[in-house]
Amino acid sequence: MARSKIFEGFVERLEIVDYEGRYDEKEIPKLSEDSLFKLYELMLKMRMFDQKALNLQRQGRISTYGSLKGQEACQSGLALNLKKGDFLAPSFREHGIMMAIGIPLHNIYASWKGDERGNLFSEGINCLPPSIPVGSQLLHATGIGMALKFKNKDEIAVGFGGDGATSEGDFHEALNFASVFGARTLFFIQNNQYAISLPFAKQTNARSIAQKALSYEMKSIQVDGNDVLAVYKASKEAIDYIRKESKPYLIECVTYRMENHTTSDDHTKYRSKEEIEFWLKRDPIERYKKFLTSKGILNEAKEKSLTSEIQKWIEEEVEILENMPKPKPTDIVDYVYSDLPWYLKEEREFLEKEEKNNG
Amino acid sequence: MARSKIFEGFVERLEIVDYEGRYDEKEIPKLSEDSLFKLYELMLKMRMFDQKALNLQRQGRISTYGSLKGQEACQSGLALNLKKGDFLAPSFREHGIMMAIGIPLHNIYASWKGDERGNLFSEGINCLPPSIPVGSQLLHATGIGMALKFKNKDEIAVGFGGDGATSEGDFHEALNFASVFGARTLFFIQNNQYAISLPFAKQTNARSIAQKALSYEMKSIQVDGNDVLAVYKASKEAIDYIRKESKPYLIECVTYRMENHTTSDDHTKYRSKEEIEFWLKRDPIERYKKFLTSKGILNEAKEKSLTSEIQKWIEEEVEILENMPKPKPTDIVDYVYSDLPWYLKEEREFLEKEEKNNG
Amino acid sequence: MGNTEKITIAQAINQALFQAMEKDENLIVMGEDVGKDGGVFRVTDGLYEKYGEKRVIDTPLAESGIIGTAIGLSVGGFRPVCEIQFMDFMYPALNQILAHVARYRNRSRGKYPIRMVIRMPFGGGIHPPEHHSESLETPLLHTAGLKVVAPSNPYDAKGLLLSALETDDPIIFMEPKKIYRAFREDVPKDYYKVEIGKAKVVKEGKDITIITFGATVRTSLDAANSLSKEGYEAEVIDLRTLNPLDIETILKSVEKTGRAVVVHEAPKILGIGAEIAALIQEKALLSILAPVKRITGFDVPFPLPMLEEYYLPNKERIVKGALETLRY
Amino acid sequence: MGNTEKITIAQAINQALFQAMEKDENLIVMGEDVGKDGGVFRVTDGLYEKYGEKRVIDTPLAESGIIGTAIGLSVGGFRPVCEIQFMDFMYPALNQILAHVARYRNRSRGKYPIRMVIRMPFGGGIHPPEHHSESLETPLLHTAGLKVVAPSNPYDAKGLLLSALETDDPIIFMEPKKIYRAFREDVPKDYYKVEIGKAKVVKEGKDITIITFGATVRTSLDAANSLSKEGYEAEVIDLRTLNPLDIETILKSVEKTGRAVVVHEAPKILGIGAEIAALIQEKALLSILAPVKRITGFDVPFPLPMLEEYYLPNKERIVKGALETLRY
Ligand SMILES: Cc1ncc(C[n+]2csc(CCOP(=O)(O)OP(=O)(O)O)c2C)c(N)n1
Ligand SMILES: Cc1ncc(C[n+]2csc(CCOP(=O)(O)OP(=O)(O)O)c2C)c(N)n1
Ligand SMILES: [Mg+2]
Ligand SMILES: [Mg+2]
Repeated sequence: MARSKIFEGFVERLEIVDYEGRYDEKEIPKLSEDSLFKLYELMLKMRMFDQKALNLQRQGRISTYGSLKGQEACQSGLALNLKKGDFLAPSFREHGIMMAIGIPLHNIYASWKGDERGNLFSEGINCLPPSIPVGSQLLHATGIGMALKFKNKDEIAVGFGGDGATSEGDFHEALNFASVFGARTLFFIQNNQYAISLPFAKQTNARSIAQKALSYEMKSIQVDGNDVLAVYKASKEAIDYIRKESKPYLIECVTYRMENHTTSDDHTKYRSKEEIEFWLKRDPIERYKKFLTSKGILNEAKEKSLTSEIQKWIEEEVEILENMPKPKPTDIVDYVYSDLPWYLKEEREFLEKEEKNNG
Repeated sequence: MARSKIFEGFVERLEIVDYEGRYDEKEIPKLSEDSLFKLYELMLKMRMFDQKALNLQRQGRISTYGSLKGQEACQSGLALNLKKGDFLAPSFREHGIMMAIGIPLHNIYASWKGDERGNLFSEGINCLPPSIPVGSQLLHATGIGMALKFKNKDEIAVGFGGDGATSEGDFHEALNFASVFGARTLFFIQNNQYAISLPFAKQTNARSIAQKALSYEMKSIQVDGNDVLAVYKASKEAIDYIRKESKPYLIECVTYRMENHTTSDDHTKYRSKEEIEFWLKRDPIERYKKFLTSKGILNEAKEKSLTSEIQKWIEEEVEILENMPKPKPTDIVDYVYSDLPWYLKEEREFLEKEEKNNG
Repeated sequence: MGNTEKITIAQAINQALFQAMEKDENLIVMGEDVGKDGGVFRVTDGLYEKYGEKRVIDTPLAESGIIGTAIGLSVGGFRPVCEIQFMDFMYPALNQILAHVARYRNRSRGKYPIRMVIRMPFGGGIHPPEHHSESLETPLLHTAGLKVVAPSNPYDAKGLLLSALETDDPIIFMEPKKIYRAFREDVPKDYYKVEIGKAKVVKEGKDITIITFGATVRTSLDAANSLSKEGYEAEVIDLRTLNPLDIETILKSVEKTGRAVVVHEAPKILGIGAEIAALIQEKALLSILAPVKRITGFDVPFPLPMLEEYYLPNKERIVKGALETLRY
Repeated sequence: MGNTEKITIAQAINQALFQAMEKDENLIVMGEDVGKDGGVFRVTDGLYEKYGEKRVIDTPLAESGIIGTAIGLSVGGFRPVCEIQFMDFMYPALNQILAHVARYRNRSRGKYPIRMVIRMPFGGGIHPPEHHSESLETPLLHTAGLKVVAPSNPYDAKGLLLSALETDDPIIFMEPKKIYRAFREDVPKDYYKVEIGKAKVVKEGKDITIITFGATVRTSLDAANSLSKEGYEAEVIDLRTLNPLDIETILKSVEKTGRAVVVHEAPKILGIGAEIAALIQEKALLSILAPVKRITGFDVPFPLPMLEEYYLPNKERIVKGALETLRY
């Protein structure tokens, strides 16, 4: 035959609870009430952590900050599927999932305050420091996933990226390597509709990011990223698959960055009120609250006590943050190499003197 | 609905004349006998040019050389669809198409001899010098295709790459930009099964390169790259589409590199005799010869006179090559900037003296 | 040029872009967020509204893509002005910049000059996250085929950019982001040019030469003031162009003062100070009374904000270094 | 170490890889064509046959991919030895090398040191197509967090590589491709190490110091011989490690001879010669009797083979430069 089909592929989208709280009972994941509640708790923690960070920034107590507001469902739905030992390679908007795997809030705040010590996660926490060069960390996630495969481990690696990250060459190379070597890696893409000011429609001509996995014959799914149960379910399927098959998987969460890109940004320059309102109605927390309330799992009293518990926790963490002794000037030379070359010794001496002079 | 299909895509393959000369009459492109013959002539020129280059290299008359043997159908089938003004961004194995658009052979030989003057194509020849960093030129082809679009031109740009090139991040970025901006660019990928020693199956986990266009909602097709009529027809469809729609297109030609990667390579280290023989049977020139002979367009006498004509032409070009005056040492500084900074003036003076000393 | 107005560096660059786009219809601006958003530093503000999305192009997030397609656009007759959002993010584009932008003219024996300006905000002092503070001129200066320009004030910023936009070579245009809006200066409203390749003596002095560029020009002037109080008159040179260096102005000054310090934010090892020190000892060894001193960032990654002040060369370090050199 | 055999640099590196893989089960080799093909220079020959495709990994054609995944593999417990086929092709990997490999230790305050060696054949003299001849050490030397090593002979090649493979910092291992097989030397069969950070005086002399590394060590020795005939005894220093530079050995020699030339293939502007000249005048100004001279590649893209000989610093240029320095 002159013309024959040599490839056919498709991509699915998963959404379980819609933004008015309607859902299809049989699609609801089989989770205990505790777990269902835990998802809510995680989201609320993230939201409150975030609000505190914005406040601290406004008061000059931390530096530039990138809000995760709106993306709590993505990071919570994933979190519940991770187990100890799984390895994260986050980008700069993953505070939520980082908290969820046990990184103390004061660490995260400290990084945004401009203190490298915030990036020093304790033994047993498998998470790289957030990576700033967009997309670059996806390759690290591939490499870790390859290591886990080569060492026959049960753990997986998760690489995070935004819609913008999918345009960088590293996204392509990360997926290609992962597929060729069967990396135990989940590519978790939060498509929050914007890369700073660039809307998704100008980032790529494709209707989805999930379809980009077809280039690598990699499994993928698009999920409503403001529907925590859908994210939970898709993540579970993906992670079960990766653990069992030792092959990579891509999840695209369709969500919305409800805040400025960072505190240095002014999103009214490029987004309309209407658009923002449209998405406000789809707030992942409100949406899930309706669901939980309808199920009798959440009520006002519970919500109130949860909120004040979290509030207290955050205040404690901020206190730890603000009681940290200042970092030492000599820290800037001491971690560059495993030993100090002669010129860093010279520079260190200078810094030691500075330190003394400054008290 | 909880789960819905959000994307479906497929890729086709085109093959017209099989390697035993069988074909489906109605798929044969409507070409005059002259044009059908011209395709053969082009292929033969390329093959003979190539053989001469290999000989010159062996005799030390040119330097390292990369053979295009086996890929003549790809480059000839495309060539017949280009028109004056179309712009090429070649990689290092595109001598065939470069000859076909009118670049004198001695230029091409000169580059491989190690003489930058070989890259100076005359006014009216729209072709970048071959690009050595794999995949990088695809972005130039995108940019030129954008320029043609922005300037409302009728011309198109063609970016060339091998199967290996599709792994570089630049391939991804080139296709993404092209699709977002509607570049008038044809991505012409010659999948010759190898990137030096790496077989296609290890380059990517995908069964085709053509399917990678789905990531960008770009049109694409896979074609039997050893079937010149199939390449001709697919290229025609693609180029007509680009000219009319001002959108990019990707063609994957499945072919085989019949020679070493370059004259520095030894392909017996990584390829089996059986494999090489399998592909020898699919030699694009032999295959088309059978077809033309069966059509009465080619016979032994014609072939003979054609061969000796080409032979003569090549010898003349080699003579031009070998009569070129030596390049001047000062050439190494004279083309770097539009003017000479002071330090290059100093260096130029030194080189001028060297030149005098050496006679 | 009688008609002037007091504007900042950011405004001066913005004005240059407006005037150059008006003059040259093939000039296009491209990069991440340069359109609707006007750039994260608002340097391209208003261009999108005036010239539209065909000439002010918001690109996908891919630096290699930006520079690689700009090469094609240049070959296709345009003159692209690319913005790399922060100099630190030039890394993914280095293959395109170093292997192609810098080499097409030479490779094609003159047929394909690359007319392109790449704007890159550089340097510290804005308290950002990692990778938003570096001064990465070294690999660009080491690569033949690029010219590198770095203004320190509004007048030069506008005049140098307008020159760059008429040059037939690729130009890296480094913008000192810390002082984008730090001060205003009288700048002619009209179109004018400042010659590329010429340094400027911003303060005359007879005792020591301070050589610098970008944001540290002002720090160096401060240091010169302090030195004055100690009885030493420092001459301060603003390089303005980093390649080609204005060797004449440097040597003339050093031959007069006999002493020099170079100040820059990049690390010391193979920072531009190394080249300047090497050149001075090469061409004026007998005139120098003390070693050329380098007062630079340390040889470490640029620290996060809490330790940034210890990294950056400040007035005190410059004064101290100058005094050591004076008392050598 | 009694037991030696006469082998080439390529063989010495190959032997080091075999011995290190034997010793360290987490050591993996990866890159383009390093497996079945044994590398385009055959430096990894035989490893694939012995250790299989799990430890000797042919990667897809993507340099950023190679280095980026190697970072993950290092974090995941392996020690990757990556090959960049020609140093020129490190450009696409520079984001990963400069922004990540060099910085993970510092960024994580020590938690994630990157144990990795990146092998890169460098330099001219093999008459290849474009982009196969450059010496691109400058951007790597300027970047804190990397160590850079460049042997010039089989003994050092093996010993330095074995040291590198035990170091907890990322190491760039530059291999002088022109002399991969140019000569053989006695090399111990056993496992041994050459200390990183130590230069070697390969010829003693009292009149002038020639400082160099890689393939130009031999050219410099030839030049020293010619100088001998003219009555001058040159001391030749093989740097062996480019970062950290062995400042002690350099200063000791220059303080003795009072004159120095630096020889390298990279362009002059901000080539390593600039750093060395700057350091010498900084630390030994009163000892030098003439400017430190830089004998280097010109400030142009590396030419194609027909003009390559004019670009590369050769014996004649070194002798001429040394004589100028001696007669200053
Ligand atoms: C390589 C690189 N280029 C540019 C930037 C500047 N920058 C920081 S975030 C960002 C947008 C990222 O968009 P996306 O990937 O969608 O993530 P989001 O911010 O939406 O979470 C840009 C352009 C960067 N950090 N790295
Ligand atoms: C960026 C880069 N990396 C490595 C090389 C070395 N190299 C030259 S050709 C080649 C293989 C190219 O394979 P492919 O793209 O399939 O083209 P083909 O040689 O088969 O025509 C390699 C690895 C290079 N030229 N550029
Ligand atoms: Mg986004
Ligand atoms: Mg190929």
